[in-house]
Amino acid sequence: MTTTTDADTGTDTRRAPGMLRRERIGHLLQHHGALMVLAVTVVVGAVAFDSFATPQNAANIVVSSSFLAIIAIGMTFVIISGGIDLSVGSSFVLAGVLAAYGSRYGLLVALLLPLTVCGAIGLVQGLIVARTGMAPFIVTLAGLLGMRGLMLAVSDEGANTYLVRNDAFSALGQASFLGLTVPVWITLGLALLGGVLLQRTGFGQNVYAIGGSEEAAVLMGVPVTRVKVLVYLISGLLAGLAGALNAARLSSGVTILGAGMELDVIAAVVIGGTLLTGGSGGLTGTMAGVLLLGVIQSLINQIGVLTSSFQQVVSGAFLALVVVTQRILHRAQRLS
Amino acid sequence: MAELAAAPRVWGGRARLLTWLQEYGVYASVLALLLFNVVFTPHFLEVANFRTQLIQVAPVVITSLGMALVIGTEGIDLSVGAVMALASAMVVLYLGYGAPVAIVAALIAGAAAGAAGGALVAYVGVQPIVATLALLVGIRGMANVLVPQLTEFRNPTLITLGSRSVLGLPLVVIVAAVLTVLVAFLIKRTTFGRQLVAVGGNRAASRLSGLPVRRVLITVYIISGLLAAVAGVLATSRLQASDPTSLGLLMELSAITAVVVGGTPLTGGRVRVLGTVMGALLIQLLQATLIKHNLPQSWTQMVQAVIILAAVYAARGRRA
Amino acid sequence: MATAVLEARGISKGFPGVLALDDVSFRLDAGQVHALVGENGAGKSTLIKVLTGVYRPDRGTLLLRDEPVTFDNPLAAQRAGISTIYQEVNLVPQMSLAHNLLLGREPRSRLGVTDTTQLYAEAERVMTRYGIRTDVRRPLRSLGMGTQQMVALARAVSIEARLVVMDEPTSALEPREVDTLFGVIADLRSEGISVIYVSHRLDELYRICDRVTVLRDGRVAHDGPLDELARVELVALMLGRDPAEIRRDGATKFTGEHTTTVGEPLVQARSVSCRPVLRDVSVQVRPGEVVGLGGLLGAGRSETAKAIAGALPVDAGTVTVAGQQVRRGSPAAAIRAGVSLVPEDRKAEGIVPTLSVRDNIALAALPQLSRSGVVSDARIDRIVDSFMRRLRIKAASPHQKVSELSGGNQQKVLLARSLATGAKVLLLDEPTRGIDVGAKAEVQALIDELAAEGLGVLLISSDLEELVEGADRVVVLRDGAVAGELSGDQVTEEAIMATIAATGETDG
Amino acid sequence: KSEDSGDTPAPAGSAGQQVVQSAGATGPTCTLQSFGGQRFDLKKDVVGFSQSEKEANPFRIAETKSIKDEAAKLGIANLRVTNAQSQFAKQISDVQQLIAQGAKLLVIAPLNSDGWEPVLKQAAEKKIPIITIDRKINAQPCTDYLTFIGSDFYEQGKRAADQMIQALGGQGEVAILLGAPGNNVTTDRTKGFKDRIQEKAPGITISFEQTGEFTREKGQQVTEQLIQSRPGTKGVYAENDEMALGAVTALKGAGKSPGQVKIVSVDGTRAAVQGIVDGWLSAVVESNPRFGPLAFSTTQKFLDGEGIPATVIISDQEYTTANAKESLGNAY
Ligand SMILES: Nc1ncnc2c1ncn2[C@@H]1O[C@H](COP(=O)(O)OP(=O)(O)OP(=O)(O)O)[C@@H](O)[C@H]1O
Ligand SMILES: Nc1ncnc2c1ncn2[C@@H]1O[C@H](COP(=O)(O)OP(=O)(O)OP(=O)(O)O)[C@@H](O)[C@H]1O
Ligand SMILES: [Mg+2]
Ligand SMILES: [Mg+2]
Repeated sequence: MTTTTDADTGTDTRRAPGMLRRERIGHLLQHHGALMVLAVTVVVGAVAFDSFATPQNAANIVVSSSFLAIIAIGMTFVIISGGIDLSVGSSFVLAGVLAAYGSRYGLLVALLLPLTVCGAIGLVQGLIVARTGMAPFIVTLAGLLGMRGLMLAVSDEGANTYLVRNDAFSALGQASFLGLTVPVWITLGLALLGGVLLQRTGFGQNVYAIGGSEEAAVLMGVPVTRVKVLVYLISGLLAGLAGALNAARLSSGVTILGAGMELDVIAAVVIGGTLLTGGSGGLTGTMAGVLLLGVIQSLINQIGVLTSSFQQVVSGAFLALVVVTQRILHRAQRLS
Repeated sequence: MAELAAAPRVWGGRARLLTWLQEYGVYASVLALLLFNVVFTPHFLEVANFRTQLIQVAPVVITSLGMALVIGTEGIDLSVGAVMALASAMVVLYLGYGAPVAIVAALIAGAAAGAAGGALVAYVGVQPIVATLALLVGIRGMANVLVPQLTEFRNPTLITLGSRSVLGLPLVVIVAAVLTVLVAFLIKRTTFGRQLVAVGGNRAASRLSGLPVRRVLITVYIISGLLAAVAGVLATSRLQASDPTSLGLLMELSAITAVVVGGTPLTGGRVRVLGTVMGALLIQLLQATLIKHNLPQSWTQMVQAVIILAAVYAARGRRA
Repeated sequence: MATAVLEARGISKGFPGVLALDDVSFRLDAGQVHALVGENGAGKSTLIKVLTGVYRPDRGTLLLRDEPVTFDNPLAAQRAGISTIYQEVNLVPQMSLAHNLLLGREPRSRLGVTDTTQLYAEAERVMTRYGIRTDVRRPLRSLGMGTQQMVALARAVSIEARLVVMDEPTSALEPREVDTLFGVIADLRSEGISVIYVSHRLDELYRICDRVTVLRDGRVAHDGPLDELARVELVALMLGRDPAEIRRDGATKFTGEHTTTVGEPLVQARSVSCRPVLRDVSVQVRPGEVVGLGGLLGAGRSETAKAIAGALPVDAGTVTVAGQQVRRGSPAAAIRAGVSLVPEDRKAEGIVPTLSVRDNIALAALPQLSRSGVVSDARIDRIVDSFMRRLRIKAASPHQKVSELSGGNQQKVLLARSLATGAKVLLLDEPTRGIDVGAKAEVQALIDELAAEGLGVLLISSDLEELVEGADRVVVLRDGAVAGELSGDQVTEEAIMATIAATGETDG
Repeated sequence: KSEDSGDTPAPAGSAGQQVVQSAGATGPTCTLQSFGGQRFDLKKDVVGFSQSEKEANPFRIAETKSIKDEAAKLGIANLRVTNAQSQFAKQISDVQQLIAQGAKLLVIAPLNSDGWEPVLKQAAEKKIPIITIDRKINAQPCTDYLTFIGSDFYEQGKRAADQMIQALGGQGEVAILLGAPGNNVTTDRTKGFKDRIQEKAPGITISFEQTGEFTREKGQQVTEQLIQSRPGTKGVYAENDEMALGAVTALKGAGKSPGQVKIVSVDGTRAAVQGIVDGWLSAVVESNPRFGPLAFSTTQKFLDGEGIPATVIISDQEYTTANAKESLGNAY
């Protein structure tokens, strides 16, 4: 940071430090606003309900959030690149069915089959988006339909629930280490890896560049097609992985999962401070967003007396409250 | 309509065909599907069939019109299905005061829901997809709180609304047609319509040009809520029952698909009214075809995916 | 004969409705600075985009060092040693300066991941060489247009290239930065690197270019050494007119003095502050007066205009029009009061690309052109027609998309939009940036004409000549505050520069 | 989406009380010792009930109400109720949270039969007995869970087929309005129906099967397409009452008269039974949702050391033209 005024170049630097502090705060709020809201919510929940802040409940929230989190990592890449992936819910359920089916041929097949299929579909979606210029929303909406159809086709119109009979594979979903199950550790690892990929590699910067301005990215020599394809491939692979791990956890390829999941994932990413317009955001926020959704759900369960319809009203209101709070924080910083 | 008044230009032969496809891809797709059905579907060329399709598509058309306006401003409204449910709940709740009062109450509720979403988008600056996602969850819950379970009604006025025909045309279809004309007029001929597409095309420029950007945005969401409520009332009257749990479920996806297939880009700045109607027709016809041919659900969904892709590919906007 | 670094043979490229390039041949020799000139819409940018892999030509071949090549995308051209600064600053606004500068060439640490410390250090080193000292971690969009342009330049030059293409690199630059740029170009030439240089500023061409290719309506109108060509002849070639005619008309179209009425100010900004960019700025414009706003990049000229136009949230101060205070922060209120802004960033804040020329012109005046919310097409057609004729807007038809027009014509569309509102005061932020000599003269003549009709004009321009010739009075800004005011005979380039450079407290 | 809907609230009182059809006859019984659990006080300790779908249809309303009412009647002070809103992942975490809240007994109305591994594991560690109601969990009774109380959906399908065969006289084209795809209930009710038709009535052909997703609206829409393009259809088997009632609206709209197309459905909601009275429906096979009394009495027996059966299949009623009018009060 330079604080001198360089009269010689005529470039204004005198105001830089002041604006910089505000930018930093803004950056902090935008990227860690969710983290702050999360902290407040947890504290309020702990004060209000005895059985909320127990280790077991915390573990439950973390474990059940981990699948959403894995998908949200991929979605963060897609959204930063200026796209969107509506097909993840279908990928998730399809992968679960394929993994359970594949588990009868061993651990490797149980993992590779869903990853290959979901990865391939992600790849195709990416190719269509990148090559034809069609809106990602529509391409992946078709993906959502198509993959759910495929899932029904391989499960005999949903009538057939394949069971996992492979202990090694089941362990992937159920074994725990230091009190947390394997999927949680995998999530942590992937979040870390994803963070490095996004922030500290050329590929990550290309993703930001495309989302910030695709036109500029093209002219700056970013291999736009390749990056876009990769981003959807990552999203497909991660949704597939989450589905496979979930099948391992549930020991079966449940066919009724995943409906509307894409919206939860998108909500988590956006609550985490990633802008749908692309070009900004990050994984810390996404992780906070995922946890926030889990915590809200748990709190609603704690309240207990709400009827099921009222629970929905409360979750809608909560969601609105969170995004409004974030906006206001963000704006307060900009105007101050 | 706007899309029919193409500016005089010098085109090459191949370019002309390509552009024609881009402009009218959705019409071509509808035509192709119609032809397929005429040849392969028994009992297709019957008045009753066209009546059925038109009646079923009417609520989709109406919500899609609102969605097209929202998308024209570079927004999106995920709450339309839930708003349909809310309107449905309001109708039976106020049916005691007579059908007109009940319908007005439903429309007010729809407009209010739209205003809530619009306020979040226009005044708070929340991204449309999240703002309306929160509404989608909350409003369906609210509809269910108001009317906890499917409730039948016997009000003759409301039932005739759904089943009556005027001059051989079902009333719901007439309502949809009238609303289409109104929305087309709004876009083509009114100040508001022009401002709407400008806001979608370049918000900063619109603001600097003195357009009431926020007012335009909130109005657009109110209209979308209002139209969704109309669709909800019509669907309710046709079902002869209010069913807030399942009425309008996933309508938002059908509406968005109709709009995009119809050639309105998700990036805003342009609204194609007739294209949107055609988009809705395409989806309806496609679903009807798959049902009539008794395809299993798995096939139905995969075929739908492919056809939607093909239609949007044909209708996709010119690339920069 | 030496091999050409890059050669184009018989290139044609059409867009729906226009043939942008028609059988163009072009040859660039090693170590040469080659000027590419022509009117707005002549096809310069299109030719550059064909040469650098953005567009595929419909016909014709490219030869790189006498070998035929095809570039599928800009990346391919970059790999072949062609580095480009495109006309619109094409960087990613949200990303930091450093990441923009080094995108694709990030320094890596031993672990294979980006070494951010080194990245920032390297970026700072590069930018200092170009005279820019700022925090390289700041997002690009928080920097002025000029700085952004310098980043684009630094990026292009620091890529190991044999050929650097510059499409109007100076349109957002101040004289000092132009000097820096020319220093860089001289270095490049001495290293044997060729440069293609596009500019509408003719002085610049004569300072640095060896050879010139003139395009007119998509065809090559002339090709040859630049020093053999007199300035008027060059202009004549560009415009396709007779040199004698050009000679009569002079350099700028400004007539100079206006009959300034000493009447009440039309618009008066008093002690406007808008932290952190503006402090206590006061400006007034009287009917029939052209007031210039001078200053360096980032001095706050654009902000001043935006504050007056209601487009910025103002912390303190008032704006009055004809004695009436205007509601703060509302462009609509300002327009109703008769103040209209033509913004500097045409693409981001000016045109609505999805709409036609006609709808763009009518946009701000819609309330006046409609009755009870329904627009009157007849009235719109009339007003659009009259402005298109009066401003000589070149478009296939009023229904053509505005994004398909050339820069100069887009600028005229924006002027028409402001005028259509019946504005009494025009705030023109860089109205001639990036537009050709012909169009520039037309716009300048128009400004004169409007002032003569009694409009008040606030003119912001980085082109000092334009400011001096066009303005009756110049208010000079420095660091967001008024540094001085010059009027009458005081208005000279030297005086403005002196006021900018003065370090002590100046009056005002 | 729900597999069971109707439009009138469950009547109070003991009308329509569940009756056990086969208790213990099918398998070994389970006792507190063999399960290995700890005794607990039903009245004081936490009891968790996990409902699968929103209480927005008669079946779910009656089911939740029955559990809550019976708990109140027995003085069970600590009943915690969660609702998974039709999301399976949520139901899993709901039940886990109930366990975290210290539930000593879990009553679960599962959204799906498979995929309960994580819950069963946690419950087994703490030896928490699980009673699943209305839908089975695919696991080992008395080890993974205590017992299942509910109907046999496959059987329901078979009985619906019997009714259809009778209504059509063993001849004609039949259409099936399927439930939501992927749902166990859909699967079983379809399979039972088809198996029975194949076995007993070769004259009946199933020419059409499309999902109505258990909702009235979809049932109506699909039927509209059906009767227009396949006018020869003689019978419609709807896998729940809602879709049957949607089909009725469609038939009315197409100007058909009652009985022209025979409709058989499953559930036993008030509106559907009324439909039989009005002549639109031919028969309704009941699926009884009032699980409260049976669930808690079974638990009490278990706590008292008695042996309880691995599955408690309740005997569902049937509503036909013969008994519809009198039995209207039993419908929920
Ligand atoms: N993407 C496009 N679509 C349609 N027409 C285009 C497109 N790009 C350029 N044109 C047209 O091609 C012609 C040449 O444009 P080009 O941008 O090359 O001009 P230029 O010489 O660079 O002008 P300027 O000095 O204003 O930058 C113009 O008539 C312009 O309207
Ligand atoms: N969006 C923004 N956020 C933060 N700072 C900004 C923003 N826009 C402009 N600035 C800063 O405000 C200062 C004034 O900019 P302004 O655009 O008014 O300068 P100017 O005198 O018009 O110069 P230019 O020739 O670049 O238009 C500059 O330092 C610029 O970096
Ligand atoms: Mg150009
Ligand atoms: Mg400026």
